[in-house]
Amino acid sequence: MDIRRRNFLQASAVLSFAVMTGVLTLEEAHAAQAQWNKELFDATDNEGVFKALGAGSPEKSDKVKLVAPDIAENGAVVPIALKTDLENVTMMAFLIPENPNTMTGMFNIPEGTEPDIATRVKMAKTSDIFGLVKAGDKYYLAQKEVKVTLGGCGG
Amino acid sequence: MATRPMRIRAKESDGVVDVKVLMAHVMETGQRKDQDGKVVPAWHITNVMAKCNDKEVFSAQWGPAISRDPYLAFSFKGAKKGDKVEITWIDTKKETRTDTAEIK
Amino acid sequence: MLRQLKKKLPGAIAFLLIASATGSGSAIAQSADSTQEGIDDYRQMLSDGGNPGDLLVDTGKELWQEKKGPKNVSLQACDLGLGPGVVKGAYAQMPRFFKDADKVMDVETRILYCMETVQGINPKDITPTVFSKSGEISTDWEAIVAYVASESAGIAMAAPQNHEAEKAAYERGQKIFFHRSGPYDFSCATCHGAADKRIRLQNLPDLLNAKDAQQAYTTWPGYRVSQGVVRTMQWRLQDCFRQQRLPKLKFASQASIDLLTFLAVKAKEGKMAAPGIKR
Amino acid sequence: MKKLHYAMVMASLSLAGAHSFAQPLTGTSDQDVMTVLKESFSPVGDVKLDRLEQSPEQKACSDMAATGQAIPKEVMEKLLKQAMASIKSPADKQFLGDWKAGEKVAQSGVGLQFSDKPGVASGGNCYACHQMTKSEIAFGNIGPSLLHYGKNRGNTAQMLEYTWNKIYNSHAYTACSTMPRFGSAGILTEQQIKDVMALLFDPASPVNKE
Repeated sequence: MDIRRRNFLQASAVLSFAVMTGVLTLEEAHAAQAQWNKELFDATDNEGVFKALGAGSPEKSDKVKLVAPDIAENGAVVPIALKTDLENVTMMAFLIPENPNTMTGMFNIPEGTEPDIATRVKMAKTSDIFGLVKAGDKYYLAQKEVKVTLGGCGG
Repeated sequence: MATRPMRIRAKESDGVVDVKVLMAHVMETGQRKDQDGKVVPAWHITNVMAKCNDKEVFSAQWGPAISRDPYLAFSFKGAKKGDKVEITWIDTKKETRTDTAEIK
Repeated sequence: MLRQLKKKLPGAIAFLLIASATGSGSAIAQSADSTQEGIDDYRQMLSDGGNPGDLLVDTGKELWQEKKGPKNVSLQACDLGLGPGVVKGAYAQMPRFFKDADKVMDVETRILYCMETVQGINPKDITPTVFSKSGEISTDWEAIVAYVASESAGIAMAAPQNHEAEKAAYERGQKIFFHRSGPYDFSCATCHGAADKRIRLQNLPDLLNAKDAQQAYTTWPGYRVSQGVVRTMQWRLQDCFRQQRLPKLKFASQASIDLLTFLAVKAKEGKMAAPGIKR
Repeated sequence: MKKLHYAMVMASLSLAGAHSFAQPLTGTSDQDVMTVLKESFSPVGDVKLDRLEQSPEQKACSDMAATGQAIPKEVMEKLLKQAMASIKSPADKQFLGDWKAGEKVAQSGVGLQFSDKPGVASGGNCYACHQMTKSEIAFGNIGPSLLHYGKNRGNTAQMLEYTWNKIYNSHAYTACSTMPRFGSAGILTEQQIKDVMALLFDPASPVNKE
């Protein structure tokens, strides 16, 4: 049996177990997906993202710390993190305007969750990454350039 | 149907639970062409949800620019060692997967 | 200053900040050193987050235990050199001479042999699909090898040089390592025979130096970030020869076994740390 | 080792066996190694098994690297002379082409691999081993830095010819150089070499301007 088939069986098993114990329903997953903001992910520049979020023009803040390497050995995997001292944070996001779609991912921060997240993103080329934070009803930005280099033997 | 188990590490210290997750997913962008020059359709995780003690502690919406085999780290308060963190994802093909880890 | 920063900051973000602090501010032209620092920081961030290759190890373990082939048995009866069913530590003691096959075998050649002899599967049905192609997910083969290698994690490399055939494999492997041919005049040693060399930004391990050889050998199989899959040593050799402008190295071929014997012996005493994480 | 070699050839004639060598395999002569290599590779398209065979120079260089023993002086001189004799100056005596085309050649690492589309133009892959401009930070260090090459050396007839020769067949100056013989081995065309020359010498090229 190949990996795909076997893991499907396994996944079904996990799911039915989860549904049985009432911790998760497929409906919940689908309901969450229904919230996926297409306009937001279709945006091709920061302005488009701000518009889709109703974010106005976010101000730059040194309280927002965007952490990314100066140089990425491979644009397919760029580790990034975002953290802030601001209060009442409800949302954090990473924007890369030079990518085909500017919005990479939006992270909701419920009460009790720290405004401190990390992930890995793809970058089409050397460019700026923006970290966006919603605190209260205002939006704040941080910015950093990441150089994407060519690697390997060349062919 | 290619779902493989996630790796979830959840550690509590001083009342804060640090969660690190690795998920197995191709996260196809919809921009790449295969060897015959045909565009490979987009196929990526759109939503991630995390629960602990029946409370949502984290959620995210993702586009195709999150890296293949995604990594995610976040932290939250209000749980103790031995509690369970559940992570669920759903992708553009409506495949979904849930895995659970005990807080250590 | 950087150290202080690190102390003050909690959790995942601390070491990440070091990277941004080293180069934040003006866009001065990068010197070779600061480029190298930047790359080192990038790699550190990657390895802290966790290696997606680990995800494949669990799958490989299931596959190892799965009943398969005409004989409908699992690979658990496979003898990797330490007795049937013993996986722990086996990778670190290969390639080695196997009496049943009357031949020196590296891990992958041996697993192929087990699939043939234990499970009754024709190797010709396996070899064309061992390596994942561009854009695909890792294959069953890559998962199995990742699992077997992971079972030697922390164990020191000790590929034996006792049998005459093991010594001969090493000798031939050494000659193959230095064999210059093809339109580019490349040998393995062209890129891997001198200290502190880089191609583009990739450090090239000097495989004649014990420390470099250990570091390189013990981190394969490795998750290739650029390809999103786990690659094995047989793949590594085949792809090196491709870029040497030579023909295609056959999977589990004698030359691959000879070269792997040479490299494994050079990596003696290095502690296995596979799957590693690679560019 | 002759006996063993014979056994291996006989074994390789058998169709069925997955392992075509007489076992256990204990031969280690150069001939044994060549037999092993030929058995272990398969041709793909234009990339045939003859690429595994060595020229006398390749053999001498391999032996030197493996044993650490220097090549005898008279052999060395012969190698240098042969390499020099293989070099062809540009037919029109013009050494310099277009630096922008040269930059593309310097960046590209494809060509002559079995994975390349047949007929694809080979690159020079200069950045794999050399620093050339300030803007390209992804450069290797197998060869020396060529930053400000023309600016530092000037473009005298002598310097142009030396550089041409070096690219065409670096072995004319350094026997067993690791740098491919871009002209003599037919990797780059005459025009491509001119373009790379322009990248190195043109005052407007980023090699000299940055």
